Amino acid sequence: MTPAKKTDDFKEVAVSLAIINKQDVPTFVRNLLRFYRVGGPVETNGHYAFNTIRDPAELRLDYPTTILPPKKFLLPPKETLFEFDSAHEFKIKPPRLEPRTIIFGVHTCDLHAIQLLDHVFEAGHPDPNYNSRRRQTLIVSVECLSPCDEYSFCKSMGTLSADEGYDLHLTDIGDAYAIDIGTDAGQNLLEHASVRSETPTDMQRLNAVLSEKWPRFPYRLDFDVSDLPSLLSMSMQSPLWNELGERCLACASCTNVCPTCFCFDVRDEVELNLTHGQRSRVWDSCQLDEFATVTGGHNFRKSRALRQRHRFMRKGKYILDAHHHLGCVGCGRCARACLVNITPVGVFNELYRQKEVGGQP
Amino acid sequence: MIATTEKSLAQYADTENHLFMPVAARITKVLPLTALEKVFTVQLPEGLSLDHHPGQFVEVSLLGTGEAPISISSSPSRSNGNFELCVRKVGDVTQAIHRLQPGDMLGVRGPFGRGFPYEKFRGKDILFAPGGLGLAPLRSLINQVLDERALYGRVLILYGARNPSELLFKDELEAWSKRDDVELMLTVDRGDESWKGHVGVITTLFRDVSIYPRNTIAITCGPPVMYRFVLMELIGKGISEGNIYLSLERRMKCGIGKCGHCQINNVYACQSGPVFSYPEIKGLEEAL
Amino acid sequence: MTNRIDVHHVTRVEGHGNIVVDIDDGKIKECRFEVIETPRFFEAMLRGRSYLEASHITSRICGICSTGHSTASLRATEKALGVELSEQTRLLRKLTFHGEILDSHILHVYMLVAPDFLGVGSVIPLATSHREVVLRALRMKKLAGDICVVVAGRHTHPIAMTVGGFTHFPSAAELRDLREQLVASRVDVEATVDLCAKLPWPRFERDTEYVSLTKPDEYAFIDGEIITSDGYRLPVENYKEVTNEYLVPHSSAKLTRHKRDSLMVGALARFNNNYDQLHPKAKNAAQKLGIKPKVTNPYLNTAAQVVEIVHCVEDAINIIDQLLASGIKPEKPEPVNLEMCGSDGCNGVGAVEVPRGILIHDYWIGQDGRLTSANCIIPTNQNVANLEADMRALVPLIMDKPIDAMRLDLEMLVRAYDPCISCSVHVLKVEKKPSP
Amino acid sequence: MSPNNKPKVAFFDFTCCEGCQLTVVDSLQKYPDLLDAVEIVQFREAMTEKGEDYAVAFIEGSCSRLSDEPRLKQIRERAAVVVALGTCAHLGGVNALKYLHPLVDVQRYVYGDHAEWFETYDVRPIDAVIPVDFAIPGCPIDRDEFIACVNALLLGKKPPIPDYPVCVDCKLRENVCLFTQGKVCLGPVTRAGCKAICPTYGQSCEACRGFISNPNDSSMRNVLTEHGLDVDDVTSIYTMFTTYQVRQKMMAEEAKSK
Ligand SMILES: Cc1cc2nc3c(=O)[nH]c(=O)nc-3n(C[C@H](O)[C@H](O)[C@H](O)COP(=O)(O)OP(=O)(O)OC[C@H]3O[C@@H](n4cnc5c(N)ncnc54)[C@H](O)[C@@H]3O)c2cc1C
Ligand code: SF4
Ligand code: SF4
Ligand code: SF4
Repeated sequence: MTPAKKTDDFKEVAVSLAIINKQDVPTFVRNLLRFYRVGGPVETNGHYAFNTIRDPAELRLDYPTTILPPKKFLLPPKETLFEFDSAHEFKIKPPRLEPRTIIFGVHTCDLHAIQLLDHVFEAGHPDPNYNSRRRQTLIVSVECLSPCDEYSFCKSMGTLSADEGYDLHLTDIGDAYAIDIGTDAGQNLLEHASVRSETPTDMQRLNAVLSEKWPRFPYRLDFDVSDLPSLLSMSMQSPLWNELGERCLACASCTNVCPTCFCFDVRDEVELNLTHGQRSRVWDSCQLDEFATVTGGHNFRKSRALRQRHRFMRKGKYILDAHHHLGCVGCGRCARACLVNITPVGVFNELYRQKEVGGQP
Repeated sequence: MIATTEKSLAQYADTENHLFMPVAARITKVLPLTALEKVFTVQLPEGLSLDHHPGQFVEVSLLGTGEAPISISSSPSRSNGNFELCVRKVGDVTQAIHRLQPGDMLGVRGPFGRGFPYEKFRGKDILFAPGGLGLAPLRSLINQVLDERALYGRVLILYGARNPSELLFKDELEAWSKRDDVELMLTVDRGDESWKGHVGVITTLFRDVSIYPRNTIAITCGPPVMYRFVLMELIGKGISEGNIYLSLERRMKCGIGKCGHCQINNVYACQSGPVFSYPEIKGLEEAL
Repeated sequence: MTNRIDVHHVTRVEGHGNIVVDIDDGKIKECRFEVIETPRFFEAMLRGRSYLEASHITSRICGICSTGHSTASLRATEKALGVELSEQTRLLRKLTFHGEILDSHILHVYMLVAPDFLGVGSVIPLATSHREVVLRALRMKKLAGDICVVVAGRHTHPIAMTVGGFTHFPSAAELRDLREQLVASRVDVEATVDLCAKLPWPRFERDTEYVSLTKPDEYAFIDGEIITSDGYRLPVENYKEVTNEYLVPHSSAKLTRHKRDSLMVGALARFNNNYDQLHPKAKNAAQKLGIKPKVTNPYLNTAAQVVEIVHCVEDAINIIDQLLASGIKPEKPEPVNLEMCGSDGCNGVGAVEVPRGILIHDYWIGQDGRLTSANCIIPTNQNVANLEADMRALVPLIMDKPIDAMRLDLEMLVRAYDPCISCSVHVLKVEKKPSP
Repeated sequence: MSPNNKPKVAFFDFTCCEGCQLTVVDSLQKYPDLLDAVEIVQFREAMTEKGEDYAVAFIEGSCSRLSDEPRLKQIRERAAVVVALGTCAHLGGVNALKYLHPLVDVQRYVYGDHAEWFETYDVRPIDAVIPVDFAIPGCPIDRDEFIACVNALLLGKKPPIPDYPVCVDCKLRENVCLFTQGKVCLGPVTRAGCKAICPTYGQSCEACRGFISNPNDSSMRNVLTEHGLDVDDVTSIYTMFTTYQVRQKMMAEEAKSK
């Protein structure tokens, strides 16, 4: 085992590696469960979901994809901002601290998404709730060796690999995982695992696995993703938005399953005694009617066409401008969830086609 | 918990991880203005000051009911440890605020957003064009300007409301109208028996004003439908786009650039606004 | 002495009913129980709907026995379309059925009947005066509801039950959790038996014909044959021989009679007819309550319900054990074959014992999978004539009491039947039409 | 408000299965505080006492005969707030299914020759007879939502009934969409608030809570047809609980085209 790379030492390029045999993973997880809440992909009713692991046997590192991304551990669908004991006297308590958490089995697309979220919640006014949860969280990611299904387009979005953002990163090399140790905290986790140093054979297998995987993933965008922001800025008036608006059901499935969406609503709840209660934030969606509606009924994004445009502008441009990461990581979840087949690949390629044909989209 | 030396509310929130948790402030005075609007004078707990800029807003909340962004209607020049909010009763939170009495508590977060860069306005003529409740945020700047009156050129206020009973701050309007260093013009969409003044939408007032466009700053705030028309008038008067400022309303939940509701294309109104210069939003499809 | 008792909108029963007793000079002039619920026309509404929707629509006949209606409806469809059920489906259906029987019986015993004995108008004052009793009732009711939630999604208008099986399956963990709670609830069940053993049931006897389903191997709730205490036995398809529905102008429900002028269905009938198949613990409870077949005091219908509470809790535990032993499999619902219907359509009769007695759904389904005719026979209807006969027999015995006491005795009698009036105004179609 | 400051509430039922009242009773299991927060003065299904002085009236069931109207009007006069409780009261619900057949036909079918003994007329939601302040949707209502509404009433807020579709809740529960399992669903156009309970238990949403205020109906219908439904099936699924609304809409369109 080579010494861990220090997070603050950018010069050191040597990758710190360790090897864990597959049969030792359950014990590793079991050991972690004693100190951490562990979230990871489990099979439920014929699909996969990131859930809190109770039994290491549930963990399915070979999962294709999940309906909701692992984001839910960092930005839960509903989260207490604070509690109050007496509504009238303003006795406010900060939310209870959540347990230290390890998110196990994160794919690289989702890893990129988490890096974006980290930036969003750190920029400007740092968000105390997100940040305190993030500080309590370690990430163990896994290398994807074949596409989840026909909907994913991570390769086009540049998220098929990641060289930071994880504490540990696992690559399946047959009967073992090669562990790339990303941080000291990650290194410390390995105290709970029975790992060994890599052998030349391990390295050979790792290199082979990593180089063989790329051809398995298709490019699905017809143009280079670096052109996406400029393509979108030229596409504000595209007729495509109206077409999407006619089809879109405004069911918000696309944003609800997206690993990079972070908009929220804030709601108060109080018990029947009207004194104790809480203020929470809950996921919201720009696709819903009420999202940009103010009292009196004026909706600043009234048509579904404008809302779809806003969504794709955010994904491919606005978020990049503000946070230096693309707002779409190519996971394909929204495409899978959409009943009327509105997909980022389809939309982006169509805008590109319109531009090519018309000079202007 | 709260330091004894004076600290701004914003500093307090940042250092105490209090970003989402309102600070309890006390209402010291309630002044009904119209059937729908009341002005609340609010005092922060000892040791905290608001330190706001005209044009900024606070998130006001009642626990269990919810939160609403409300402009700070008083000027920093008259803070006195207090600030004023002019609240129109339209929904859950605002109705609940209207039920409050002096002595009651109110949660406050902020101040948020970017206010008016009024230092830049010094030496210039200022034309205020508020419509309806739009006077509430502009009043903060108007009074700031009036309190340092010598630093500015002409002050023109063109104010329109739907009918005479909806005119806000009537006492102040009265006082302004009596000053000879303020040019106040009022209009209502529909008059009544007692109304002797101008009748018509706010844009009809512009016909009767002459200004020196190159030295004029124009500021407007009002209901969503108003902006386009007022802008046409202002530009028609020759005011350069860079000298036109608007305060925009959007749905808002957090006030700190996260929740996404107030986005105007790629711009968060709660961060880059609510006050914008016209060139800043001119290219934004969704702004007006 | 002229007395008229008019109880409009009898309270603490499901649905709306009036009691009208007119006594003139010591003679009964009138004595009726009026069902005044608004007619609902469910049978007519079912016409033209897909066989898959029938159970969702009919569950809306009654919020209290909606699982019962769903089950009867599914059985009618399944019999019509020749669908065979897996063992797991049978067990899950029985389990959620027990949940409903428990829910309904607990509601009836604690919230509708108990206030009479404790001299109050509702369960609400009991929340202060007898808090422990009320909390126990809520606890037991919650468990009953939870059984339905785990198996079918919810009690009122179950979701996961469909033709040929289920669309959702409980996890082993959920079942184990239920089992634990059921075992823990034995204390509450025992307390319920003890409480009821002390109640001063009014004395009143009148023999009648007790009618229920029966099965060779178990205390019948779903399927079986019709049996009567007068010794008749017939397949459910011949239900009309027993029910003989007829209409009277004062009631929007249809009344039924068999060989005698009236008959009784419900917990007491099941107890009288199927006593031998009760769980041993239930028989012990019966002993404590001082009842054994044949019970002819209608007030004791409530006591028979208590016996069934014991039976259902124990049987639910057994069912869960069987399910856990074989392991829950996410089975696809059994397929149907509409071709089978032929040009005349096909017919099926589903019969179940809901809390208040035999419930029958009788459907004709066309080849396009849509219902061409439907008939539902609801237990409360079957009991109305018997209830009126009881009232006529009871009134002379209590005629000397003050009118308020008389009224209470009569209301208690009505409540003992636990009439579910919203169900009963389903209303029947007179003849069966094969599809054109 | 009563002297002890608890609002007096009363429950009434019209044509329905009483499942919603039962759900109210069941909500006590989770929220026993309800009895401390309000004073229930009338609840026929559970109590004998009848108080006629109430501030809030919860009405369950549809209005299905002329003779119910005066009673409804009386309730409206007495109560400051009238709440339609559950689908039958809110939309007409399954009771309105009989619209699909002419009324006389329905009566004959059920009562044979004695149809005229039993009064009935076009079933309608409560707000077709009296003004309703708000509705708690659902067949049956959801107990948490019911309590949240009571809560809002106590606070003087709008009841928190969502105006977004069931899919939102369904996704948050991480259900596999029924459309990908070869089934169909009305979730995309139906008002949420039920925690997407039907899709969660493997059954299509049948729109028991009514539609959101701005549904994309034509796209929804296309999706249903693409998934193999014919026009009759689509009508069937669209009318389970909302026959009244669908019919009103049709009649309005007819009137407009004339
Ligand atoms: C920067 C800014 C300054 C404002 N200044 C004032 C002011 O000085 N005086 C005043 O009376 N009003 C002002 N408003 C409008 C005020 O915020 C809304 O009227 C208020 O949020 C309505 O909340 P409610 O709970 O009473 O209404 P409800 O209808 O119950 O609102 C529900 C929720 O919708 C959101 N919402 C609805 N309308 C608006 C809106 N216009 N802006 C933001 N969120 C909204 C809120 O989150 C609110 O909690 C301002 C708005 C903004 C954005
Ligand atoms: S926009 Fe779609 S494909 Fe892109 S990250 Fe979000 S869910 Fe994944
Ligand atoms: S199952 Fe129904 S409610 Fe759920 S996502 Fe699919 S369409 Fe929407
Ligand atoms: S999923 Fe649809 S049918 Fe089911 S309860 Fe919710 S709204 Fe009603």
